[in-house]
Amino acid sequence: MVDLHLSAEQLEFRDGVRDFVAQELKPFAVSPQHLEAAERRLPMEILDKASDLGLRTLALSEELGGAGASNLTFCILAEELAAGDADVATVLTETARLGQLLFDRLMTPAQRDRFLPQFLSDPRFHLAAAQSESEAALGLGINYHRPLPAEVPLRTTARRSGGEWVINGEKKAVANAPVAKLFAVWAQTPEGASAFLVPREASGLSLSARAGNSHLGACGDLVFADCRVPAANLLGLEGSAPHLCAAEKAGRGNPLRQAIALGIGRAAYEAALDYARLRVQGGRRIIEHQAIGTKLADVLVRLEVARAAIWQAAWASDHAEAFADRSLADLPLATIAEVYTGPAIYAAAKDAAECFGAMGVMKDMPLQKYVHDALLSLHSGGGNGEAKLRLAEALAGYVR
Amino acid sequence: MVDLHLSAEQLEFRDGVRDFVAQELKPFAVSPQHLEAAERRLPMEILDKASDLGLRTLALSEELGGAGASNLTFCILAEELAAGDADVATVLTETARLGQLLFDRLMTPAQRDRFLPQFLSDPRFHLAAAQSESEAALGLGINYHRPLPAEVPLRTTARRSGGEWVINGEKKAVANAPVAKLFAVWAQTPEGASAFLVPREASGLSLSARAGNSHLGACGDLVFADCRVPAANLLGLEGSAPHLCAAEKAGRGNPLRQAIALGIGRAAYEAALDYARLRVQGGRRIIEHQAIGTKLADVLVRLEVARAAIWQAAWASDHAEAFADRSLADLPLATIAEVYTGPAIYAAAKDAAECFGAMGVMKDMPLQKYVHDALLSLHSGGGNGEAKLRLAEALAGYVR
Amino acid sequence: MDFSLNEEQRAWQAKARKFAEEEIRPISLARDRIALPRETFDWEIIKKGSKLGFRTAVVAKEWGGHGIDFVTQVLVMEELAKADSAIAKTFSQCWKWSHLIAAVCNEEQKRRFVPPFVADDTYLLGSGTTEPSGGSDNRMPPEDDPKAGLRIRAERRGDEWILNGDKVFIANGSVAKLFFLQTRTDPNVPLSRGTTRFLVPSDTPGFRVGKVFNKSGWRFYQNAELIFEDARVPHANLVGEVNRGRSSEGPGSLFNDLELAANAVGVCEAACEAALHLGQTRFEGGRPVKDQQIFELKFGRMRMLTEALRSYVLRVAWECDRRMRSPHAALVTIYSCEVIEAVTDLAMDIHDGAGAAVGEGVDKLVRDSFIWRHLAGDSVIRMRVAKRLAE
Amino acid sequence: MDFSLNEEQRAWQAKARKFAEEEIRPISLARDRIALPRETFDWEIIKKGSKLGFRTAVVAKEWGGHGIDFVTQVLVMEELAKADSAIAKTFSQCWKWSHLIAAVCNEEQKRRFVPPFVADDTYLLGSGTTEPSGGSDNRMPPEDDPKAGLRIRAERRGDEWILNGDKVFIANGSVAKLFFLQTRTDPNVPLSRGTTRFLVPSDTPGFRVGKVFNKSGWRFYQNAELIFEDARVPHANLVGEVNRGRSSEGPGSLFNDLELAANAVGVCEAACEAALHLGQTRFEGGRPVKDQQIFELKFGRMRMLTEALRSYVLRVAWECDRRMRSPHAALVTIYSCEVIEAVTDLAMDIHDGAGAAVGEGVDKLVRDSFIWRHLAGDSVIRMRVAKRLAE
Repeated sequence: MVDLHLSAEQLEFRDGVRDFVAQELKPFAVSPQHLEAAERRLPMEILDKASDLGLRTLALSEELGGAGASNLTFCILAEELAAGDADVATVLTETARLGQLLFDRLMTPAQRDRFLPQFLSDPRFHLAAAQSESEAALGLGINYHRPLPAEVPLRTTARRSGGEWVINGEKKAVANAPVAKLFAVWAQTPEGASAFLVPREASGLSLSARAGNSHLGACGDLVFADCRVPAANLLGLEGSAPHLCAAEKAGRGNPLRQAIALGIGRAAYEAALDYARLRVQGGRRIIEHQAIGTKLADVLVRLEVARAAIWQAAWASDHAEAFADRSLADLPLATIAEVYTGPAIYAAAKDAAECFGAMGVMKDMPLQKYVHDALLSLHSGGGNGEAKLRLAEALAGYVR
Repeated sequence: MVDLHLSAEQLEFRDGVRDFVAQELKPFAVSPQHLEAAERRLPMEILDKASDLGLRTLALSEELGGAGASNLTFCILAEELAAGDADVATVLTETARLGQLLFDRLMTPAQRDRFLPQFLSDPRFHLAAAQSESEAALGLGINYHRPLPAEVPLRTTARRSGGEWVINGEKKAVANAPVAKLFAVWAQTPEGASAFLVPREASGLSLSARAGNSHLGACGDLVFADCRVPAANLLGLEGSAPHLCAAEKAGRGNPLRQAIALGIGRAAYEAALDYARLRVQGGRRIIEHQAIGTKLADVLVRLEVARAAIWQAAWASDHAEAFADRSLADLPLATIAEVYTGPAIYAAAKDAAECFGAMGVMKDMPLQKYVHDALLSLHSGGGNGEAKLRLAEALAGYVR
Repeated sequence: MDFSLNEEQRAWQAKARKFAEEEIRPISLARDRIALPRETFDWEIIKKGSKLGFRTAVVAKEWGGHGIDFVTQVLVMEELAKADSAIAKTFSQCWKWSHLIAAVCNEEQKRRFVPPFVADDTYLLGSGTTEPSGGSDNRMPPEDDPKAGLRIRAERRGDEWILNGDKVFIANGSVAKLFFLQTRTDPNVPLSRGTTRFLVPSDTPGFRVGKVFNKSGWRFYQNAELIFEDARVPHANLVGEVNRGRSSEGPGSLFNDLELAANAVGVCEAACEAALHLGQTRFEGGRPVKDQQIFELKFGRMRMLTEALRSYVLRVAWECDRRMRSPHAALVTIYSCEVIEAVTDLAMDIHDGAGAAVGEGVDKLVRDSFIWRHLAGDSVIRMRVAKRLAE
Repeated sequence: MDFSLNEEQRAWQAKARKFAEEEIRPISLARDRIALPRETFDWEIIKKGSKLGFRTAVVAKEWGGHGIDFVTQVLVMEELAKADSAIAKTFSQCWKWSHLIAAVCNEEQKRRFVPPFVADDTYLLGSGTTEPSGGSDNRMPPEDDPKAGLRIRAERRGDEWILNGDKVFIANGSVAKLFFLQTRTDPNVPLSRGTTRFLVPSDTPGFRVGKVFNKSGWRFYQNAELIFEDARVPHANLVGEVNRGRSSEGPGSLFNDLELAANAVGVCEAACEAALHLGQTRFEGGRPVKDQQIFELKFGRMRMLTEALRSYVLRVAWECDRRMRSPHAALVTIYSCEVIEAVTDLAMDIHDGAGAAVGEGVDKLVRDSFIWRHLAGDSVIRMRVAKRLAE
């Protein structure tokens, strides 16, 4: 039976996050000194408070000490956080997502015993996954949905040496790398692609943060030079890495990145709405002018439509059985939400900024940041073009 | 608690309608002789069968003998019907909508006793509402959200003469007029705008169907020349007509027209998908070509996103309390769905037709009809521009 | 650089404007509304236009035509199309093949076909490429499949070629007296090496016109099925070389692109005019609709796109007159597809917002405009153009 | 009609191309990345460009400039902007006001200001209209409110005018030696009847530069705050008539529109070049990205829009050279706003789809392009243009 009521718990959690955003995060995010900084700075103290609110361990099951949030709840809160600051939202979301993946799904009980206590007790214990090697030539669609000649091996390798694995190689643009205390690292072994738990302090691991503002959240490059981890740090079986994350069907994952984009768009919309209700031109508040009123209407429509699609996809990722009973169409709903959301939010942010005239491009004002963040979101991951090609593959009935 | 499972009843009803569409409606709708006809023809026999399935009395409460469908169920089924034939969907939807409005909400028990038995027993008993006088100058937004100088009186009038009301005037482009057996007619009386029940056979009522294909469904003009109805045919109180339909908050109604648009878009999409999976160019099925695959992906995204927004708005119109408990944002969700759906479906239909090459503009092929129907839907009602202005008014906090 | 028109160009423009206003526009909507596709056509307007020189405008003067340059062609097409896009196209379809005759026919063929064409006000030209299985096949990568594409067979028998097969969607199909026909002369090689072109008069034995296609837009324009059953075409009617029918086509193919883009400018002009008329004459809230901001935004955009297209069209016309080969002739056609759709949709928006009914002529502009996408602006054409740009 | 360039035009184009390639492009990205807005500026490139004539290109030859026509201005601007939009704009900002000097200053003013401008490679020009409360006020209907708009006051005291108030976002604000300043000389009437314009040298007593605004795009370009505290401007510096500062501005305002549109063509060219480079050099699945259909569709669209804009710009330049007043100068600017955004966004798409990182120069094109919407293409400007069209 269709029901769109949020649970009391969800409403309460959302209220808590909204308060936190209004009191702590937003004032930081829109301060001119933060906006004008050449490099993005993460407010670690504010992240600590977010951790206290349970946002870092949001998706971790309650049995293991987390909040056990569903994917839908996760998306609702990610949007709220991103309406405050997209970087903070991105970092917390990545850690929370990986927390559930690693501790609830991939680690052995022994591994959990070694890492979980630290993860729970240290508010600055973040997680990162060093998986893809970005230039891997996917060639999505170029081969007309026929498989590429051969699986491309990872260039990062791990070899067994006594009771240890020795990892060599590099991983570029790893999300959360600058703040993570534990990494899940994909590397090639004789048996195939395998995944390893690598603590930050592992010997032979070095890290350089990526400066500038060409990414959301925190991002860095990792170099493994004879990096050694105990044999017990292998995640799953040797050669099993490709299947570790493939638990959900393609395109049916949690549309978290879209929820963050939605938060960015909402921040831009709310700023423009406030401004348009105050600013007077020609003797009337500019929101009363058809030109501005309909522009804001367009912006709002994009946000609300995106949210409907995101929530649907998030709920679906919690309820795979709804595909089987035909309540939902048998489609990659998360990919659909992705294709829509990226360009829609980018357009929305640009329209919202336009309402501000010249102030819309000033670095000490938040609007240009919302536009830039929306652009980064649109082009993050494989980007919108890739998402569309994935969807096209699904329509052609091709399964990778 | 959010739940997107359809009920067993909804699934069953949907299956029934899908079967009916596949067996009866679609073969008629895509037959070349129907497509090529200069004027749209309503398949009365098929409408009879739809009535047997309960689609004509869909929204009427179960106590009164209808199916008592919720707005959401209504939208789900309207989409299915429109995927078969937009005209049939439009006629049935209008009758079903008015059936609930008139019999469940507006009629006195005595009126109900007079008209309900016929409505229930006669599969060709359709309903129409002759409300607006189209050229009424709304001037939405042009006066900067300030009220117009004075309420414009209706040009159609009714005066009391003994035990009767005598109606004079004309109403243009009334939906369902050619098939309706009972009309609700808005006319000016000394007390203000009032509504009357006018049976088709009332003396002084004449009707001319609008030919051509400039409308969805059936459409006609009504002329009232000393048209007489008993005093007992007044709906509600004299002068109360403006409030009769205003039961739901502006923008919070049932997005039925959008559900029909969605059905039109789906018909176009399904045709294009089937074709793209069969047709070969350059040695490959055209769906495997990036150009076609991504185009169809774009089409699909528009449909799925529209559906998410429409279902949300429909459910919300069934559950006003969800605004109060803040599960839903306090926004005119039906208007939001309307602003998105019209242009999105029109674009989707055009893109789908493009896949067919020259066949996409041939009258004996269905694609051009889907494009045309999507265009009509986009420009029906007040049109998309008006919807956007209504939304802009809401954002400015202006209440008419 | 100089955008001025010379005296001859202005004269043709004025003549076209007058003909369009006085003769074409009054019949346009009525023709559009005729249900049977074969009956939408009107020989009277063709004869009138022919007497004014529009049918034979691009035939060289020494052959009895008017030899107008590309810039003039564009100006004329804009004016005619403003009154009716499909009638305008019926004339320019003759221009297209006039260009081709000049470019690829031999002297003997010109002597046989051009004078009758020039002399007869009802002599229209057409061309046949598309077939039921898709003459547009082989347009997509990755393979140049011999089995794909044209199937209509032409086989030599003595001094004649015997043609068998069907063509569909052929422009001017039911009204032309002469066709340029693409045939398959070697079915075992890819299309580019197995196609031959013939001049086929409509009285060729074994040839007949089948169905006239019923289109949603451009209803005046006759797209028909051509049926060949052992049709006999003299060897003298072979154009160019055997199996080389798809090689370079000279300025004809340049114009192929340009006429449509110029036609689109005319349709956009008509849409702007309709929108402005509504804005000035309809009132809401006591004021003309043109004073509303949403009208201004939509109408300004219509004019802006129309003028951008017109500028690009003129530039390409000039390039064609200089016999410059550039990607612009193709790009401007694709561009015209986008612009005509956007501008006519905006005209519809403006009418709608003001409560005007569908069906008062603006919907015809929308339906006509939709032909572009299927004719000139689909993905395959876009990709083909881009491929050349990215070499 | 003729699109050919004359020899002088081609020579300026070639000179600009060389300067852009050899001098501007190598410093462009580095300048963009400097964090402090005041430090992004570089006098060396200005001096080099000035010596080549770009700073004084539109000053009449009899005054020691080069007197290039509008078509040439457009060609030069396209070339310079292809290498860096903001540096190009710094030069054309001088052109804009050179036009204005020629149009509205009296002979004495020209004698006082033009020779020093011509002689000094670091003499830049600027103009000041916008204020903190919004000089862009009064742009929207319905009322022409005397309380809205410019507040900076100018009051006559003997042979001087005393100025008090602030200007913001003023182009070339921190680097210009001379400003055209709009002031309020009658605060009790609507703007159109209470504004006066002055020539204000940067060494005017009581004048100083405040903050330099930190923009997300066009970072080289200096937009600054101008502060006037009892600043004293001689009466001889009054331009035109008192209270008539907003009346017709001659060809200066024509160019106002055109320089931006031409600059946009240059940015689009750079975006196309970047996209093509990626398509040719990056491989996926063993083949160059340019062979992918989605690349072709995006890249073709980029080129198409770029060329449509270029065609329109050239047409308007020709009209300006003929001193024709038409809505096109305004329409082409609005159009440039749409095109530059669409083309740079597509360039970003192409880079993204191929996995290239944000931040390799394409994002600069996107950020620069976004300036257009805020400078030239917002709703108010669109409505103003449309209003004239619908009269």
